[in-house]
Amino acid sequence: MEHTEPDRDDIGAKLGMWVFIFTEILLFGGLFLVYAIMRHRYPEDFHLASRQLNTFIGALNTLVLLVSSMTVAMSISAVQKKDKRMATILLLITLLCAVIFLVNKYFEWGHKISLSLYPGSDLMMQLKHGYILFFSLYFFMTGLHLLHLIIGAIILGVALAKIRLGLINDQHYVLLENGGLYWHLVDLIWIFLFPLLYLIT
Amino acid sequence: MTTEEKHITSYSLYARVLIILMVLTAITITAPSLNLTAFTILIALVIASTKAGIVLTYFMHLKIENTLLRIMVIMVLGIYGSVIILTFADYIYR
Amino acid sequence: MYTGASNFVEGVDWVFKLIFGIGFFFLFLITGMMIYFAIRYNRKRHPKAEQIKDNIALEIAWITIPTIIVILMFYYGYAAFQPMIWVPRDSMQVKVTGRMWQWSFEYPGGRQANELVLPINQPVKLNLHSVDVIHGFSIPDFRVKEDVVPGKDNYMWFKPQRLGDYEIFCTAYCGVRHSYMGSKVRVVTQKDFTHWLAALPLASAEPEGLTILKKNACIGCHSMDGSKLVSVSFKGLFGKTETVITNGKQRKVMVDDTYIIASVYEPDKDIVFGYQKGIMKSYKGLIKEDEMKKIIDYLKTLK
Amino acid sequence: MTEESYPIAHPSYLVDTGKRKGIKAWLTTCDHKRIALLYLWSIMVFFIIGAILGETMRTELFRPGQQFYGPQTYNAIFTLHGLIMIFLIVIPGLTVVFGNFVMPIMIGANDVAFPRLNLFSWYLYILGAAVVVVSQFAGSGPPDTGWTFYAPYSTQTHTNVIAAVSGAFILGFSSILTGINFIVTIHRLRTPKMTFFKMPLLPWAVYATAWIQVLATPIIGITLLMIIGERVFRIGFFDPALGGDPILYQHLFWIYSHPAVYIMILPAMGVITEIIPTFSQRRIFGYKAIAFSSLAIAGVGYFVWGHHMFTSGMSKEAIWVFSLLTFLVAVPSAIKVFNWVTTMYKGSIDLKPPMLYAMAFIFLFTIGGLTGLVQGALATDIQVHDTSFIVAHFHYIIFGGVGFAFLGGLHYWYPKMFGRLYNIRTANIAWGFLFTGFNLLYFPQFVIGLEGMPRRYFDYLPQFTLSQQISTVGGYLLGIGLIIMIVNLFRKSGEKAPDNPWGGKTLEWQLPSPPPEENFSTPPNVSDFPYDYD
Ligand code: HEA
Ligand code: HEA
Ligand code: HEC
Ligand code: CUA
Ligand SMILES: [Cu+2]
Repeated sequence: MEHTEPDRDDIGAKLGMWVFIFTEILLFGGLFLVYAIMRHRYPEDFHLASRQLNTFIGALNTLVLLVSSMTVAMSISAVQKKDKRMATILLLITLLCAVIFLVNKYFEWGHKISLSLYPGSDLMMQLKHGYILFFSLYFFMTGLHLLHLIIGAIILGVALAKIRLGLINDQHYVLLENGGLYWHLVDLIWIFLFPLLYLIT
Repeated sequence: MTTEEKHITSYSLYARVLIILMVLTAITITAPSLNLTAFTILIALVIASTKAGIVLTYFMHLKIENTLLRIMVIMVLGIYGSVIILTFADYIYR
Repeated sequence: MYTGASNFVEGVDWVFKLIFGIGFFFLFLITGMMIYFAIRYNRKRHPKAEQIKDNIALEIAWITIPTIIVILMFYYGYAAFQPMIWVPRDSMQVKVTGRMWQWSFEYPGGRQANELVLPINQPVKLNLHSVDVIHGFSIPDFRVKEDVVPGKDNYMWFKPQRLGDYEIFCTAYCGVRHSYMGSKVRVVTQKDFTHWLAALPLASAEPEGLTILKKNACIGCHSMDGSKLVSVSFKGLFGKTETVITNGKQRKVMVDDTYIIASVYEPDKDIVFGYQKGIMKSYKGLIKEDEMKKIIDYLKTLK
Repeated sequence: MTEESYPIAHPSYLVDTGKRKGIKAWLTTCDHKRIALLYLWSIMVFFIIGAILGETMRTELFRPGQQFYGPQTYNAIFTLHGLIMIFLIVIPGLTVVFGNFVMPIMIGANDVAFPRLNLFSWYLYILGAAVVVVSQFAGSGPPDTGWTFYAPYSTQTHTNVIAAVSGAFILGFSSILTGINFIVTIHRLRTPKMTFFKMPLLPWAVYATAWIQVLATPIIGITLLMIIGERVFRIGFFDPALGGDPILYQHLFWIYSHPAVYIMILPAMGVITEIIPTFSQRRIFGYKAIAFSSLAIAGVGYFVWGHHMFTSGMSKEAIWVFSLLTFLVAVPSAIKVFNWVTTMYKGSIDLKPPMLYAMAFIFLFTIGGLTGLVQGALATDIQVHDTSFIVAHFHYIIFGGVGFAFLGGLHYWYPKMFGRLYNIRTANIAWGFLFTGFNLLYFPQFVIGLEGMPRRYFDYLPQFTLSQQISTVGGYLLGIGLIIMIVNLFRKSGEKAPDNPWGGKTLEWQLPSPPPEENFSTPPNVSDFPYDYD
C-alpha cells in the first residue's frame, strides 16, 4: 500500500515508539525484579560478588553512554536547524561511543570468561549460591542490554545514511527522533544497571 | 497530514544536562566509599532515578511533549512499581 | 453431630455453601431475567423498543452491593483459612518426602513408611520436602493441600477426626507418572497406631543401595516388584540377558556390573529394545562410583 | 441505499485491485480487513487441531486406565492443547480478527495506524505457530510441561521445551506489536468528530486489551528467555540446586498470564456489548460504566496474579492480599453483566444466532466467573486448586465466554465480512448442540473437582467414571455442533447479504457488504452517541 503525505502522522509514529519503549521497560523490569529478589535473599554474596566487577570500566561505559545520548539529542536539533554537517558529526560521535562501549564490554566479558566466571562453567557450579546468581544476572542483564545497544546503533546508522541522502531533513525527521528515543532507552537502562551491578558493594 | 510544530532545543541546554548527569554519576561512584552501608542502595537508587528522570524530561523531550504521554509514563511506572511491591509482599514475609 | 474427616472440613464446607448459595442466587436471577426479557420483549410481541436512559442510582447500587458481597466472601474465606496456618504445639511431626513419583513418610524416631497412618484426634504437622520437582500433597477428604517445593520446605497441619482410609493425590504436575503418585492416609486408634509404628523398620535399616536408588528417584521409573512403570523393573534384572540397540544395531548383552554402570552413566548408548532414547538422563557426576557399587549390590539381591 | 455513493469505482475489498492477484495479493496485503481474514483462517485451522486434541483426551478419559495412548502422550497432548488454545487462539483471537476487521471501521478510520506492521504481526504469528508445531516433531519428543511451563520440571524434562518456549516468545512479540498498533490507531485515527466518549464499546475494549498486551507480555517474554537460559546455560534463577527459587518462576509467569486472561475476555465482552443493543434495538444501558469497567478490569487485573499460587508456599501476608484483590476485580465484570441484562429490558428482542450466542455467553460466563469466586476465596481454593474444578472454571470462561463470543461475533459480522448470509435455522441447530454439549462436557468436572479429582491426570479412580463419561459424551455433542456450524458458515452458497441485515447502528453497518477497500472516501458522519436507536 502506498503511503503518501496525507497518511503521514508523526505524532502517531512517536506515540508508537513510546509505547514500544514501555514494553522494553517492562521487559527489563522483569529482570530487575529477579535481581531485587535475589539480592534480597543473598545480600552478603551479592555484596562480595559485585566487587569482582571493574568499576572503572563500568563508569567509563556510563560516561560513554551519557555523552552519546547527548549527541543524539543534539543531532535532532541540528537537523531541525538544517545543519546537515553538524548532524552527521554528532551521529558519528554517537556511533563511535557505541563502538567504545562494545570494545569495553568485549574486554570485560573476556576477562570474566578467562576466569571461568560464566554461567554453567565448572567453577561457577562450585561457588556459593549468591555468587552464581549474581554472575548469571550480570551476564543476562548486560547481554540483553548489549543486544539493545546494537539494535539502537543500527537504527541510528540507518538514520545517518538517510540524513546524508537528504531523506531525513528539517521536515521529515521522525525516524531520527524515534531512533534517538530508543537510544535514550538504552542509556536509561544502563543508568540503573551500573549502580546495581557495579557499585552497591 | 499531521506534523507538530517544531521545538528546537538549544545545544547548550543539552550540554548543561550532560554536565549534571556526569556530576550525579560521580556522586554515585564515590558514595559507597563514604561507608553509609544501609543507605548506599537507597542513595544509589535515588540518584539513578533522578538521572533517569532527567533523561526522560530533557533528552526524551517529555517536558515539551503533550500531557497524554506524561500520564502514560507515570501510569506505566506506577504499574511496575506496584508489581514489585506485591511480589515483595511474598518475599519479605517468607 | 456432623464431624468431617478432619477439623477443617466443617469450616471450609461452610464457605463453599456460602459462595455457592450467593452464586446460584445471582445465576438464577440473571438467567431468569434474561429468559423472561427474551420472551416478554420478543420482537413479535414487542416490535418497538423503548429507549431507556442510564440510571445512576441503579449503577451505584450494582457497584456497591457486589462489592460488599465479595468483601464478605473474602472475609469468610480468610477466616476459614486462618486456622490452617497456625499449627498447635502438641502436633506430631511427620516428614513427607515427594519424589518422582512416590511419597514416603518419616515418623519421629526415624521410622519410614509408604503410607500415612495417623492416630485419631491427634494433630499432625506434615513437613513437606521434595527431592526433584514440585509436587502437590493433597488429601481432599481433609480439605488440605499444599505444594511440595524443592529447596523450600512447606508444611501443613490437621487433626484427623474419623477412622478410615482416605486418598492422597499428587496435585502438581510432575511428569509421566503424575497420575499414579497417590497414597493413602489411614486413620486408626491411638493403640493401633502405636503397634503399627513399632513394627515399622527404621529408615537406617534399609540397604544403602535402596536409599541411593530412592534419593535419585530411580524407582519412579524402575519398579522393584517386577511391574513395568516407565521402564524395565529392577527385579531379576541382574544376570539376565537383555536385547539392546547399540548404534542402530540389535544385540544381546548380559546384565553385569559394567553394563549397569554404562546404563546409568551413558543411558543413550545401549537402548533396551522397545524403549526410547532420551527418557533416562545420564547420572554421570550425580552418582559416584562407590555409590554405583552399592546400587549393584542391592540389585543383586532383587531376585 | 448506500450503493449509489459507492459506484463501481469502489469494488469490495475481497476483489483484487492491485498488481498482484490471488494468494499473492492476500499474503502481501496491508488492508486491515484482509489481514483480519488471514488471521481468521489461521485461527480456524489451529482451533480445529486444538479441538481434535481435546476430543482425544476425552476419549482417553472415557474409562479409567489406558485406552489407546500412554501417559507420556497424554501429557504431551494436554500441553499442546493448552498451548494452541491459549497462545494461538484465545489470546490473539478476538483482538486480531474483530479488532482488525471492525475496530478501524467503527472509529471511522481507513486502516490501522501501521498497516505494514499489522501484516508483520501476522507473519510473526505464523512463525511462532510454526515453531510450536516444530517443537512437536523435532528433537527429543513433544514438550510435556503443561502450558504453564512450571520450573523446575520444565528445566529438567528431556523433551523439546526450548522450541515450544521460543514459539510462545515469538507469539508474544506478535501480540505486543498488535497492541502498539491498536493503541496508536485509537488515539490518532478516530474520525475528527468522534471523541473517546462517542466511540463504540468494542474499540474501548480493544483499547484496554491493547494496554495489557503491551505492558504484560514483555514479562512473559523475559521469563521464557530465562527458561531457555536455565536449560542452556544453567543460569539457576529457578533451580534450587543453584540457589534459585521455583516460586519466583510462578510469580513471573502469572504476572503475565493472569492479565492475559483479561486479554482474552475483554474483547469478548466488547463483542457482546455490540451484539446485545443491535438485537434488542435499544441503546446500551450504562455506556460509561461499561467503558470504565473495561479499564478497571485491565488495571486491577494486573495485581491479582497471586491467586494461582495460594498453595505454593507463598507468604501468608501475600496470600490474603491477593485474595482480596481477586475479589475486587470481579466487581467490574459484575457491572457489565448487569448492564447487558438491563439493556434487554423493554427492548425488541430478535433471537437470531448472534443473540443466542450472546445470551449463552452471559450464562456460561456467569457460571465461570462465579466459580472463579470460589477459587478466589482462600479456604475453598485450597480444596479445588489443581483439580478438574479449575479445568471446568476456565473452560466455562474461556470456551463458554471467549469462544462463544467469538462464534457470536462471527455470526454477527459474517454478512459484513463476506457479503453473504448463512442459513439461520441451521445456525440455530448448531447452537443448540454447542450449548447442550458444552454443559454436559464441563459441568460434571465441577462435581468431580470438588471431590478431589486432580487435573492433568491420565488415569483416575473408579468412582469418577460416570462423570467422566458424561463429560466425554458432551464433548462429542460439542464436536457435532461445531462441525454443523462450520459447514453452515463455509458452504459456498447463501444469498447476498444486505448492507445492514441486523439493523445495527455502528459505522460498519453504513458501509456496503462487503466493504470497499478504502473504507471511507469521505470522513463519516458521527452522531452524538454510537447506539442511537429510535
Ligand atoms: C478468559 C479467561 C479467564 C477469566 C476472565 C477469568 C476470570 C476470573 N478468574 Fe480465572 N482462570 C483462567 C481463566 C480466566 N479466569 C484460567 C485459564 C485459569 C487456570 C490457569 C491454569 O492453572 O492452567 C484460571 C484460574 C483461576 C484461579 C486459580 C485457581 C487455582 O489454580 O487454584 C482463580 C483463583 O482465584 C481464578 C479466579 C478468577 C476470578 C475471580 C475471575 C473473575 O474475573 C470473574 C468475574 C466474573 C464474575 C464474578 C461473574 C459475573 C458477575 C455476576 C454474575 C454478578 C454477581 C457477582 C458478584 C456478586 C460478585 N481463576
Ligand atoms: C480456548 C481454550 C480452550 C478450548 C476451546 C478448549 C476446548 C476443549 N478442551 Fe481444553 N484446555 C485448555 C483450553 C481450551 N480447551 C487449557 C488452557 C487447558 C490446560 C492445559 C494444561 O493443563 O496445561 C485445557 C485442558 C483440557 C483438559 C484437561 C486435561 C487435564 O488436566 O488432564 C481437558 C480434558 O478433558 C480438555 C478438553 C477439552 C475439550 C474436549 C475441548 C472441546 O471443547 C473442543 C471442542 C471442539 C471440537 C470438538 C471441535 C470439533 C470440530 C472439528 C473436528 C472440526 C471439523 C472441521 C471441519 C469439518 C472443517 N482441555
Ligand atoms: C525418567 C525415567 C528414568 C529414571 C529416573 C531412571 N531410568 Fe533407568 N531407564 C529408563 C529407561 C526408559 C530405560 C531404557 C532405555 C535405555 O536403556 O536408555 C532405562 C534403562 C536402565 C538400565 C538398563 C536396563 C536394562 O534392562 O538393560 C539400568 C541399569 C537403569 N536404567 C538404571 C537406572 C538407575 C540406577 C537410575 C537412577 C539413578 C535410573 N535408571 C533412573 C528410565 C529411567
Ligand atoms: Cu508428583 Cu504430580
Ligand atoms: Cu488468574
